[in-house]
Amino acid sequence: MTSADAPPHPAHRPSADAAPAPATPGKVAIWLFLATEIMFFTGLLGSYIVFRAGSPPTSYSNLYAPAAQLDRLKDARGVVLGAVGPDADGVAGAIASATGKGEAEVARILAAAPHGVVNGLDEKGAGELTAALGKLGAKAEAASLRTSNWPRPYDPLTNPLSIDLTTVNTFILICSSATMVLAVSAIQQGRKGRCSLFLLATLVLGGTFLGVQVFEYHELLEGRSYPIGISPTGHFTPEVSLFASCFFTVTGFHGLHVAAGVVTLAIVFLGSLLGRFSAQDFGAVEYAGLYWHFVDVVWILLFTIVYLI
Amino acid sequence: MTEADASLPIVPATPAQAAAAADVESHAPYLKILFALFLLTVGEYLFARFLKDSPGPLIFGLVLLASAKAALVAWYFMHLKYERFWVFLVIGPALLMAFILTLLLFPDFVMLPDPLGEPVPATSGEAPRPAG
Amino acid sequence: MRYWSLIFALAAAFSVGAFAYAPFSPDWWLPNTVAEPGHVVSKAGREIDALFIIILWLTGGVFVATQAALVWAQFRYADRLDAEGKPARPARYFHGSQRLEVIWTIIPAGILVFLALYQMSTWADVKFRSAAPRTPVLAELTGRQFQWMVKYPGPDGKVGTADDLFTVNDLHLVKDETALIHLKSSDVIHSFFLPQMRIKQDAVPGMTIPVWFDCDRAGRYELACAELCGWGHYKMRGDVVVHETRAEFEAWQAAKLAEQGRSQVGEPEGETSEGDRQ
Amino acid sequence: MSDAHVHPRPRNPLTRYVFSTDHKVIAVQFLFSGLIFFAVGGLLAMIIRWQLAWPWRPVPILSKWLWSAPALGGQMPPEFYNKLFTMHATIMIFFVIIPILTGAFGNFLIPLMIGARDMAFPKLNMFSYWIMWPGFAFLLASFFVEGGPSEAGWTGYPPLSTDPHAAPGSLNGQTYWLLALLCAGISSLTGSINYITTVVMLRAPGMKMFRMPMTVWSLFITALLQAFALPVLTSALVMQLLDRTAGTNFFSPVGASVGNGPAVTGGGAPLLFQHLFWFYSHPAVYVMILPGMGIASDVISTFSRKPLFGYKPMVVALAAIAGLGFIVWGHHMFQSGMNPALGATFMVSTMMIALPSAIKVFNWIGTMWGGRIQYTSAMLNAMAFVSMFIIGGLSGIFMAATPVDIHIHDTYFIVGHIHYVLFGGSTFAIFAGVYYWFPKIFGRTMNEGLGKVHFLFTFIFMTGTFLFMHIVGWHGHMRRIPDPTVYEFLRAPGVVWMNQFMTICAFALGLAQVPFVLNFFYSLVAGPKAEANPWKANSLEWTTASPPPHYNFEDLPRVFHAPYEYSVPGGEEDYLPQTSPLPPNITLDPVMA
Repeated sequence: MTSADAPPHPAHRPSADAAPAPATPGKVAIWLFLATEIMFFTGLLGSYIVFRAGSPPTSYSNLYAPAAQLDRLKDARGVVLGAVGPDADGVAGAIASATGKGEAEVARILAAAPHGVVNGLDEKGAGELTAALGKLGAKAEAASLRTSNWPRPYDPLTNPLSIDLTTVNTFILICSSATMVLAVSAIQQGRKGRCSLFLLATLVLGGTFLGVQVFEYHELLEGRSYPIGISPTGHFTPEVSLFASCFFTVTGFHGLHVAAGVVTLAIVFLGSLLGRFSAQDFGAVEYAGLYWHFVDVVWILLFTIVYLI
Repeated sequence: MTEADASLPIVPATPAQAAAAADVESHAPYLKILFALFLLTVGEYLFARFLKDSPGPLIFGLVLLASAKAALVAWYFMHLKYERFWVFLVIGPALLMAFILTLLLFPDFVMLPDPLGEPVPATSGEAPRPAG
Repeated sequence: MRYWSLIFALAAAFSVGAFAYAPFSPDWWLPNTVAEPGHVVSKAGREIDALFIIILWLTGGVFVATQAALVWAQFRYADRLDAEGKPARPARYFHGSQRLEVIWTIIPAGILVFLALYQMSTWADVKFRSAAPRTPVLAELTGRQFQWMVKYPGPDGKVGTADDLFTVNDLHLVKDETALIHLKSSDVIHSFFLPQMRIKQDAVPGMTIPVWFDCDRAGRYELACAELCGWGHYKMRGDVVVHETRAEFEAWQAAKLAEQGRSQVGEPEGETSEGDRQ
Repeated sequence: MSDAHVHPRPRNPLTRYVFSTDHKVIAVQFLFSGLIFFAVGGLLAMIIRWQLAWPWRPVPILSKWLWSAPALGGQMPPEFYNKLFTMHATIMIFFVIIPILTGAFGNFLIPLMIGARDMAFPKLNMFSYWIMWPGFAFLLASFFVEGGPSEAGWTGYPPLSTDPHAAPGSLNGQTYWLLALLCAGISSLTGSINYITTVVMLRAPGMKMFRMPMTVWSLFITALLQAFALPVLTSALVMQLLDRTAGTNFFSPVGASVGNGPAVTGGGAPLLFQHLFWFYSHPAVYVMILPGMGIASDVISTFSRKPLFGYKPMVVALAAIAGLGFIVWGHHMFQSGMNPALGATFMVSTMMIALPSAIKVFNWIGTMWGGRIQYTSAMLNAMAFVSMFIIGGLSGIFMAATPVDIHIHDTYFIVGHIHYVLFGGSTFAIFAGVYYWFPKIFGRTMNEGLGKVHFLFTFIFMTGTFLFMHIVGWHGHMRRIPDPTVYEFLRAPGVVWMNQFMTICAFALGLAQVPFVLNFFYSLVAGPKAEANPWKANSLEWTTASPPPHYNFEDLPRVFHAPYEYSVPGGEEDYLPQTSPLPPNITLDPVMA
């Protein structure tokens, strides 16, 4: 039913003598729905884009407390702890004595290795601590802790997101889009078994995508400990920074859409198993497909904007 | 049509329909598109990996690649290629308004005015912004 | 039947009458000082008032014309029955007039474009940063629930140093000198509103916005908060005192500074407590 | 008939009257819940006016059970005043005007006027009504949570709305408010998708787009406005909700803290909410007035017994208002700290939007010109719509002019403007619509005498209530303050007098609704039975019985022309239903009709 000349789906055919109808009601409605979804994601992604593009240094930094005078800290130094080495207690003691940090905070720095960041040092202090840690067998180097406007991709000190994992996940979602269109194409030719098979594949791929995202959320929220440049608490939660807020809101709402899509697909799949659809009547498969592709398109843009840029 | 003959392929009524049906039937375009999407994804990955320190080309290239991917999915998988004009009447305004909304947010959140302070000489250059 | 049109005529006449009477009563007109109800104290205020009056005349004319046409149509074309109970007059059958549509599209369009362009320069003078006076900042004004905190630079001419002078709800400036203030908010959105000087600008947390205005009459004026900011919004009122001469202003500032030094108060005194509400 | 939407009329009263998928029943449900909330919102307005006229004087009876503060001697706490106007606006906008205009009139009229048997998706239609109920529940429940209902104004600007330390109403009430609005938003969205699809797909044979009545056109364009703008508000509300509950930082600047609250990480911008909010809420203003324009057009043409003046220009003007409506939202933010250059841009687009509105007014007067005007209650209300909309439209020009807006922004001038548009405009249109279609909806006729009494007093006291808001407004009277006498310039006897005058008129305006309520309910049960076409009107809904049968039409009607062929020369009657062909000697002007 993709041809311009094809008749509308019989089940939804408007009265025969009606004014020439451009399509079926279902199709008009699903495209309208997608238009509203475009506007909804514009609200979220547009906000992200302008925040991302326009945030002055003052609006994003977790290396320092919210009220810190960032211009004065422009070239502050710190020590990046690459590996703790054999003498964890010694390392902890050295850091504590050099910075006066409490036990819990030092423990977090150690846990964040290989990206543990010791901040609050001047150039001299950083050099001394690096030397001391080197003696204890730890891997450490003094580094500039220049405030970062916004987390940069591939910068483990500011960005907790795993691009490698998500690239794979992106491709999984794209594959699910392909299987979806194959399912629609199969039912258009009346090949019901093949349609069910492709629907099942889509369902599985969509579920995998969701699973990976849940895993990613788990890692971010509590699974791992991140350096202080990402979060002062060690975990990447929505309240730690504007980036975290945007990340969780945007990917969370996309995830909700995927979840809704998976539920819809499951229902369509059941209907397909029960033989509900045929070459003449496949509206539900097609509409579910359109929604699924839309979710895929949103992810393609979101992946680029949120993860890669 | 009964359930029994529903599994048979439909006999196209017109040449146009026949061409369209042939287009839909063959899976080759879909798999080709999938392959193109794969290449683009890999391209994006590599692009982001190797250009991560030059924001200008990075953003330009990635937006281009992402738009190409999104367009491929919409054009072939969502069948925009085969759709009539009315679909563009629905999607077009939405995209236009999305663009206008984002664009009109720029003056307030991106093109920030110079920081206030005591009367600054015209060439303030790379003066650090005051905090807080 | 046709006399229903009189109700519409009366409502329109009542509206026109109220608006026409307004300039003759200081309580009904744009706010000015009581002693001198015809005088607008600030330069921007005079420009804004002039624009206001232009628009008032213009819309007033359009209002009278359209209401007159409406009432006339209502009166003249009311359905009337003849002795036999049939309509005395048939309705005219026409679908519109292309010429009229063009005329009443182009004329208002011209007027509106003119109005929009005519406003631009005043708007730019009052708000564009490029138009800000190149003078030292008079004070930094921070809105917070529910008071205006004023920070003057003090003797060293810089805000944010130890010798700053703090006042609460008390903004002082000098007659005929353009005052430049930096507007901030420390909690929610407030709005800096000087009714007599026709100045309004929201104070937004996280932003510093320059506001400038002048006043050509010494005296005391009122500063209001015009943006809802919580339960005490209605009483977030401040005084604006305009000094006759710079010397008088400096004397006031010196006295205040001395007082501040004596009481060892670096921070604004006297937070309004919950019990103070009316 | 191959129509897929014909289904047997349910016998079970529960599915017939409550969980009904019939668009007519859903319309009546929207109408009743809207009118009930109208009464609630109106009462809130009365208390607001009382406080403004006689600040801090205890309200008889109500002060005892609305706010129990014996320590204050029955005085209204100022935060309670904030809650009053917040809830008044929220209820009136999201639970009265939009549901009645789009929900009630949209549901009832769209299928009937285009000759369809029902909406395209009857079940979705039912959903769009019942999703309002969680909204009602959240809104009413917010009165009983700790801190009381929202008090951040209907605009809900952060940080006042997001920080629980900023106001008692931001403790929990604001969350309920957001959830209520989200429910109302979902209702509007599903409704508008349904309306658009119905209009596009289910028109009767011969019903071309340019043969649809103005009411359908206006509801169609309104639905488009909602479909494209509302999702942005949804995203803004969601972000505010997350700011409040999940600790996100969208709308708080770096290190923001309010009152004694702790500092948040921040990094966001309060202005962003305003942008996203007004991107919807300015088009929402048109959502509230466009259907009124459609209703007024139909009523005025019918009771002038004359074709609508410039049918196609009217449609183009509607579309122009809607299109321009998307690029004018910034005029709500001229003083908000928005980039002033952006303000200049928005001023030009805002000025331009006055143009199609002016064209519509001229066309309405042109429609009456040369007609045979019948002064029914519906017509009187429609004419009041035109008359009052002129004031509402003209006062808008003051705000569009950025320099003048500096002075009148956030004053009672704005309040006067919005009430002239929403009361003088939308509400009169609602009354006109109710008087006009009551016979069709309920099959009984309303009492004309009571209707005229209702109109007379409503019109007079509406002017008395809202006219002086302009004057106190340009005198500098800020909006949203419970006690103007704090300020010296608002303590002037003239201002106090105007405040008291407005309050007395407002009470009278409230009382003036009593004849309407009596008329409505009396006619509902005991009004004379209505004929199929009591007004001798042309559009399709009058070709079927009153009230229409379950499938609306025995046979789908065939349409020959637009519904404005009144007083066609040579005709026997002075009207020509859309189902009758035009006489052969008549040719229509292709540009105008």
